[in-house]
Amino acid sequence: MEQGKEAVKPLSVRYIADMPYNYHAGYYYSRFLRELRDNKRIIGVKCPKCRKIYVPPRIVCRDCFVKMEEFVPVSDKGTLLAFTVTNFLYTDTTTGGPKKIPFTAAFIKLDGADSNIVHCLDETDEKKIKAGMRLQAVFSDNRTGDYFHDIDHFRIIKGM
Amino acid sequence: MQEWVELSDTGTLLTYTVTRYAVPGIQPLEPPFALGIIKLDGASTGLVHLLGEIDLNNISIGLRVKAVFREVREGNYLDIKYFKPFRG
Amino acid sequence: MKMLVGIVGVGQTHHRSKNTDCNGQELISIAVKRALESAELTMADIDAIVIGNMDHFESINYVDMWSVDGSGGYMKPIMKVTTGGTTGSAIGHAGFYHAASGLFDTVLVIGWEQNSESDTTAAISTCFDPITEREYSAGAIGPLAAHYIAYMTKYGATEADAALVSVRDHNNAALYNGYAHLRQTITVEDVMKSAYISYPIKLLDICPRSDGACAVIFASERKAKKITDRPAWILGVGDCHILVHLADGIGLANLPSLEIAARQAYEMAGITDPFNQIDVAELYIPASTAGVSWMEALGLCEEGGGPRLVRSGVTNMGGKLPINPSGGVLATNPIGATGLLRIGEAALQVMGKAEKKQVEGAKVAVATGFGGCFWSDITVLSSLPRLD
Amino acid sequence: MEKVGIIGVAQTKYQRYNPASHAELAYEVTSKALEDAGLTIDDIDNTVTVCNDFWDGRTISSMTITEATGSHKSPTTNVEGDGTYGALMGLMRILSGLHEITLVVAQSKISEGIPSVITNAMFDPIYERMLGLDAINSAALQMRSYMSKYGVTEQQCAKISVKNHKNAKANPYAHLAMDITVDDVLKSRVLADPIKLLDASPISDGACAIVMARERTAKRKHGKPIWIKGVGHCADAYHLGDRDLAEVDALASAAKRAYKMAGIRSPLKQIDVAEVYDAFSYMELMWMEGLGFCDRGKAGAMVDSGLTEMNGALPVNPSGGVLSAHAVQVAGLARIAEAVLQLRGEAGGRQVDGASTALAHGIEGACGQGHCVFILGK
Repeated sequence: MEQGKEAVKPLSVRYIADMPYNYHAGYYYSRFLRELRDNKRIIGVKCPKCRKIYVPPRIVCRDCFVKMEEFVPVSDKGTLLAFTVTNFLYTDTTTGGPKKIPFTAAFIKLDGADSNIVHCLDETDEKKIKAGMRLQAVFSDNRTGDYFHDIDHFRIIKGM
Repeated sequence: MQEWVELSDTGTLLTYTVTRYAVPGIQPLEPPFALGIIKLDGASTGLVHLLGEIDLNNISIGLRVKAVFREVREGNYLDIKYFKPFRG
Repeated sequence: MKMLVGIVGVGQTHHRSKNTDCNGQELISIAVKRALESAELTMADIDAIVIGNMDHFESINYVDMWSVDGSGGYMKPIMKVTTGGTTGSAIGHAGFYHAASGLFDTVLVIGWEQNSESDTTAAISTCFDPITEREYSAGAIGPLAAHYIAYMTKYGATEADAALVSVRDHNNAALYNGYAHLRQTITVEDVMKSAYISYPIKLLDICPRSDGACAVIFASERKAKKITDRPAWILGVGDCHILVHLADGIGLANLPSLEIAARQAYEMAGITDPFNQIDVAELYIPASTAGVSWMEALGLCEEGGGPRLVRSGVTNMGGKLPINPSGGVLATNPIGATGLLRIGEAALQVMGKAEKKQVEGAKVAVATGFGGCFWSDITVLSSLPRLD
Repeated sequence: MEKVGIIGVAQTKYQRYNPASHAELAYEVTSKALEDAGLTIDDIDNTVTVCNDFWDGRTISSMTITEATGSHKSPTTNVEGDGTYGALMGLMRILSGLHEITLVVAQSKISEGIPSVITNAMFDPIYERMLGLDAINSAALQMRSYMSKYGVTEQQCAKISVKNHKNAKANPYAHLAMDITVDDVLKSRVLADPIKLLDASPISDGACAIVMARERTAKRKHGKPIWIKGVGHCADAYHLGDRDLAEVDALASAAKRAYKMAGIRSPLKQIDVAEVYDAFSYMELMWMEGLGFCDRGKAGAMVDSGLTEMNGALPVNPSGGVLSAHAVQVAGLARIAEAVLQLRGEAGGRQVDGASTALAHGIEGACGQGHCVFILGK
């Protein structure tokens, strides 16, 4: 008999570490978040070469690899590209607590933007959701300027 | 390797330091606290562990130390509470 | 100018949902030992090591350093490569580059994960942009689900098409792969009846998370020929890590990164007609839906042809182009090892050592990796040093 | 080994806190390195990023800078380790014959996380981690062990800090440039004895990028390519107790490999300038021994002789070294970038006259468990 395996019940050691980070939004996201908080406005940034508008704004155009500096407003309405209704328990990494489910993640192309965003819908019945639906951003009453939840959610525009 | 051998609970201090800054969450004791590498009698390698019952300003390499076990043991590395100086 | 590199040894652990018998270092050492044995080598023959995993799944920083006791890396050159889900394929490629550079003759590549040690969905969610995307991502499953919605909307694929992929892969694992984590046979009905976890993805559509390790030994042409008379030659590598923002990967319906990576690797390998030239594929299919919607990116069917390909049965064992004889990711998913397992399994096929999984006469195999923000890696392997 | 040249380098200024995001830092050095090389992103046929999920606080942290480094446009990989390892990966990709020009980018925003918590995670979760070990107190164990074995003094270690902070005054990228005395170091606050505040490197936000190319391409694209002559890397045992912390065998092994490749038999004579990873003052002394610039235990005496000062026979860390700017993961790549500037004769006030062979060094893990050594030449 292998001596090393002699009736040893394996143990485990618990490690719980609080590993806090203070993410720096940087210049582009800071401007984006400020506009959401102060003016309920969604802004993007325009590539000086190909004129594509990116939301959220970022430093470099991924196609042209040039620095972008022209900030432009885009619409708070958009089109649903794809979605999923999530129904399994998982940890909300923003709070560390459990995520409230069901939860609908929505991938949205805002009018006037050339890139997409991900946010959530207030509808969780998948039968009532279809790609291509028109959506409207609903801003939070209490806007804090951190994260994307100064937009509380998107709602489906009825009758379209 | 499959041959298990029992070692002494006594050993010799190879190196040490006294941590004098606080990092919330990861430190087992309030600073200042002492850490050392101990070569147990009969072992070929050293163990890093806490040093206790010791004058923090009077630690020296070569010091003879002995393991102090916790009363209530949980199956982890801190079942050895610390190593303390001893004569012999 | 280009150096030929071959795989000469493959080893893996038995994969499980929760491995409590040994710690990570010991798990790694099992895979390493099996890889060395399969190549009839010893640790002394290894010139360099590449290792990879996902840091936050075990919460060990500097895994290259930590792993030395299990990898045999003491006083050897060792390097860590990590690119998310593509880690396994990226370390495979890094092992290839080590040997192809001429700096090292025999290179040991190790992928591993003890997922059960952490909350992996939370850990993976932290890959998304902390400010604008993380809160809405729902781990890796949400984006895959949304991606298939876009594909179904555009091409008329169905949930039942995805179920066919799930049945194929689960049943291959159950019948042919003794190392696989999930080993029960299932039916389309089982899949369709399983609960939605992230619409349209159901419980039996999605990969598990596994504890396990894989080790693969790469060698330069000269060394490889000395070690074995039938190495698995690496004929092509490609990778494309295309995006940063998750949202930009959705709504594309197809997988451009895989198309680009495949183009690179096929060109390097001389593959012009993938469907007819490739004998077997080990694909990183994290959800059965991807087994439908990503086939066109590999050039295996026309645009929107995924459902037709899967329904025809050609990708089943015994078909013209079997996919995932090992059962693939749907059956076994130790994340940092998953992509390397694809390379290892593909290598075993062309080396003729795949045992019960063996596709008769397989000469050319492809292996893929997927991860990050809809990123892809691909490797083309063959028993032949070149395709004519 | 086929010749591969470094044709572009760029660094940000290192500082305690830089409000730019990871991507914004990465774009700054990427665009500057391309400019330095006289190239555009379309000339780059593959990239290597250097990102660590712990330091970046994000799983798959390389994703953060994919577009900012242009690495979505060509084959890419991410090395998680010191920047020197990233450069080695870049070199191998060219030597494979598959790629012509590699861009290597490392960035770090240490100000976002808590370094002691992050470095605590490099210790074994079952044994040492719960003892509260981190980069500082583990280094203190090593410093004590080294001093005790070889009779090296705290004063000799302090001299490294004085020299490097002074050298940093001529480096516009440095984070901590200052005139201090040995006494200032000795009297500075004790962190974990014998390590005092001024024996330790600061933590810095910053980024560095280099561009390397195969010989033919390097000559065509750039007037002053700096050639990679040799490289070696090696890892020691993991548990601190398994190592003789006063010894530098892994570094000696890495150096031996690099020297053999570069044809260096007498490092002190053949190398004109060295940039080494001095995360703590004593480390520079130990690394001198591992690199074969002196016998084991003799680095203290070598420093007393002034040999490693700017006007000595072997200036070490003319840039001010890691003691003057420590962006983790970036720091080793920055050593390469500084060595390149020296060999080009473009190091400004920190130029070592007539430098024609340089050494750059990076470390990995606790107490220099792993090392990577590059030899560069004109």
